[in-house]
Amino acid sequence: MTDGIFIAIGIFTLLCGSSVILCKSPVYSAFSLILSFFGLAGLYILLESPFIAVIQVLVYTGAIVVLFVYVVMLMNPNSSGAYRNWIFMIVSAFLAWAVSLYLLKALTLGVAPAVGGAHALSLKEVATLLFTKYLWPFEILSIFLVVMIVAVFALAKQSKETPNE
Amino acid sequence: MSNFSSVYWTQFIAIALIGLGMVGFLIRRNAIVVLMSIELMLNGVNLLLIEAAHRSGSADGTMLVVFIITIAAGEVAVGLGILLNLYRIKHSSDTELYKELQG
Amino acid sequence: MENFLPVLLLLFFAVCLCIGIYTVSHILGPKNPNASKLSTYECGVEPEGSARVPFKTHFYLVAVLFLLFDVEGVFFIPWAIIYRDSLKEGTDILIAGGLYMALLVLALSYIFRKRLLRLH
Amino acid sequence: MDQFDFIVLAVKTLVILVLIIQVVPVMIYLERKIAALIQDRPGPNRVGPLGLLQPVADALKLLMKEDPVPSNVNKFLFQIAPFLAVMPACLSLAALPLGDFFEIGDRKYLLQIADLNVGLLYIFAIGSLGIYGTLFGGWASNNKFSLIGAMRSASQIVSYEIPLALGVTGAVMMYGTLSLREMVFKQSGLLLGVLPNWGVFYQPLGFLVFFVAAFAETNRLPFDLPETEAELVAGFHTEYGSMSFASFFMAEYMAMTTMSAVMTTVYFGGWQIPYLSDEALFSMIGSRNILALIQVAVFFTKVMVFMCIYVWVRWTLPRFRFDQLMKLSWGNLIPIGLINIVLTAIGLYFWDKR
Repeated sequence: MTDGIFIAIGIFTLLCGSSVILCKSPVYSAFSLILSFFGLAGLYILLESPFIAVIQVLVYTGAIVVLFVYVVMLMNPNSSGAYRNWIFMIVSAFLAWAVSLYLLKALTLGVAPAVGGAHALSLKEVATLLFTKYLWPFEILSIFLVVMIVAVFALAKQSKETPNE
Repeated sequence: MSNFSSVYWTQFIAIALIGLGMVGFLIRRNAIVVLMSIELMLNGVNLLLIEAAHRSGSADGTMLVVFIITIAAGEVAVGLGILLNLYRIKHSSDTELYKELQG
Repeated sequence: MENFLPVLLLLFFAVCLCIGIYTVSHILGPKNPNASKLSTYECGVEPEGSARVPFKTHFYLVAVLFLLFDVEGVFFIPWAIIYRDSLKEGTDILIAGGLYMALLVLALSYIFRKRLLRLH
Repeated sequence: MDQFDFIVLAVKTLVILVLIIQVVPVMIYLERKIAALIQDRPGPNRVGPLGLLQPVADALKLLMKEDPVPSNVNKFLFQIAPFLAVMPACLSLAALPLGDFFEIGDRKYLLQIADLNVGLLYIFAIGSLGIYGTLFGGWASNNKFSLIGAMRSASQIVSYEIPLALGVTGAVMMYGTLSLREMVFKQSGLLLGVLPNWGVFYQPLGFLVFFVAAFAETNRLPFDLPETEAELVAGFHTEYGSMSFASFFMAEYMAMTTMSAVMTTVYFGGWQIPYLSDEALFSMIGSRNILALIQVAVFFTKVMVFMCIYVWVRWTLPRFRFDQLMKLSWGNLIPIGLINIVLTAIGLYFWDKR
């Protein structure tokens, strides 16, 4: 039964993902991006990591795509020429196909057998690991976020100078 | 859940997402949709990591995904900031117009 | 994974609720659109100019700062979960949290000093 | 998870969803009655005895009215926006514990839809999706004023989510878990012999931050800026007709219910009666299912107390200006939330040391 749900959510995610890149107006592609992130959160739950599913919904769908929708709404883009000319389409389709094949081969080569046996990771295990083994990346990442805030302010200040707001 | 078919199915979905992101990145003219396709690719990678973490039972994959999500948040914040300044100068978000660096 | 099955059920019932509201409202509600109903409502005045608002950096800035601080806020939750347990082993969890908090306070004070958000 | 369990689960989910949806008409009635009480006028008493059928009359009126879709809006987003607001409000009920458990035959079933060990984070994640109803509603109705209303409302909701999370982090530190069910169990017993062992007595500051942020999260007065009658007509839902307008308000009331339920569960001991432990109550009554009913009743009385406080504050406090609103969140609530985390950390350090 869970395999059926798994495949259904997978197809749903792929459909929304393709409609992100195919929709002419960016608002509809932002909307389908939200739906595809929902599908991904469902997949993470099925892969027994609910913490990541909740973080994905909270940060990705609840903050990043909100920013996308803000910018799309404030910039009211004209969705005239949405796609590049057809040569780009052919080249990119071929490139994507080649890369996917390569990835699939690389991944299947390295299919490690289920070493530790798939056991559900409790929330406390994940949290303790974050603060014991991965403590320094965690602290460096918070420095990264402060740097991002400074960068955003620098960009916003620069936009204040340019005349036509 | 870690029987044979679901391992390949997750990897197929993840790689398809990365492929979709790449196609979107190359063929779209609107800069915002280009950024969205990059997010799609990042999520494909996240899915692969979670699937590996699930299969091998260790939480390292989960940690990497948490860090990727943080960096993606920072990247979008600055990326859209740059995009807005470009929009302010060019009054359009069409990537065809951003050509000054071509020399 | 088992305990997320009810969430799927709840999602199904919520979608049924929305579709129910939509169909009942469309069946029962009369449909006689006329020009005045279909134009956008501008307190009775003729709508002029495009409906799109000239760009405001303030709204964008609030959203960006929310994104960055939301991520920092979310990182507090795992720290909070294991704080009490790992306090027994020693105070390194306290130092890690303190460092993280210091950076967050640094970011907040930077926002106030920069005065870009209308916060003063 | 055999067939019978699945049926009980489905019926339980449906019953809890309908139970929480029933709070909306009750709240419509209560809101008018309390507003009338505050403004010293009788309030609705024409329709049915004591005006009790007033919400039913409202619902029927809204169902029968026409739902026009203006011409120059993009149809799809315009019609789906109200449901984007209702969906997160419904989904966030899943983690709320209404009671302990009830028994059918010899099998025990939890009195909540799902006992998630990421319960609280799940509620915040689904709660943060409420912005899309506002954003798409405002943008799709192609009207300058509703777009500005949507922008302001979204900025307000967005900038009050951070104090919401910081406020609760103090409580999570104390309980050491995210599952709401365990939080309620940890609040049983007595504190210093006289007070019930509730979270609010350990975390007064955290509760204050969460309480204020919960008001702003659901756009309730004094944070009612987006729907100010004066400047923005009706904010982002100006263009909406009958049922879609009602869906926005249903979503708002259900978000209010969820916020009140989280406040009762985290800070006021969920379904527990203050000085009466579950075992003492069970020994008095004997049957487990009646105890379950009592627990649900206690839970809903506490939620109703918070809802009445929402209405009471709405009709007494004046409205904030937009920059005062932002200053309150970024300038006051977030620093207080951080201070609360520091105090809790130090407090727990000494509390566990002795």
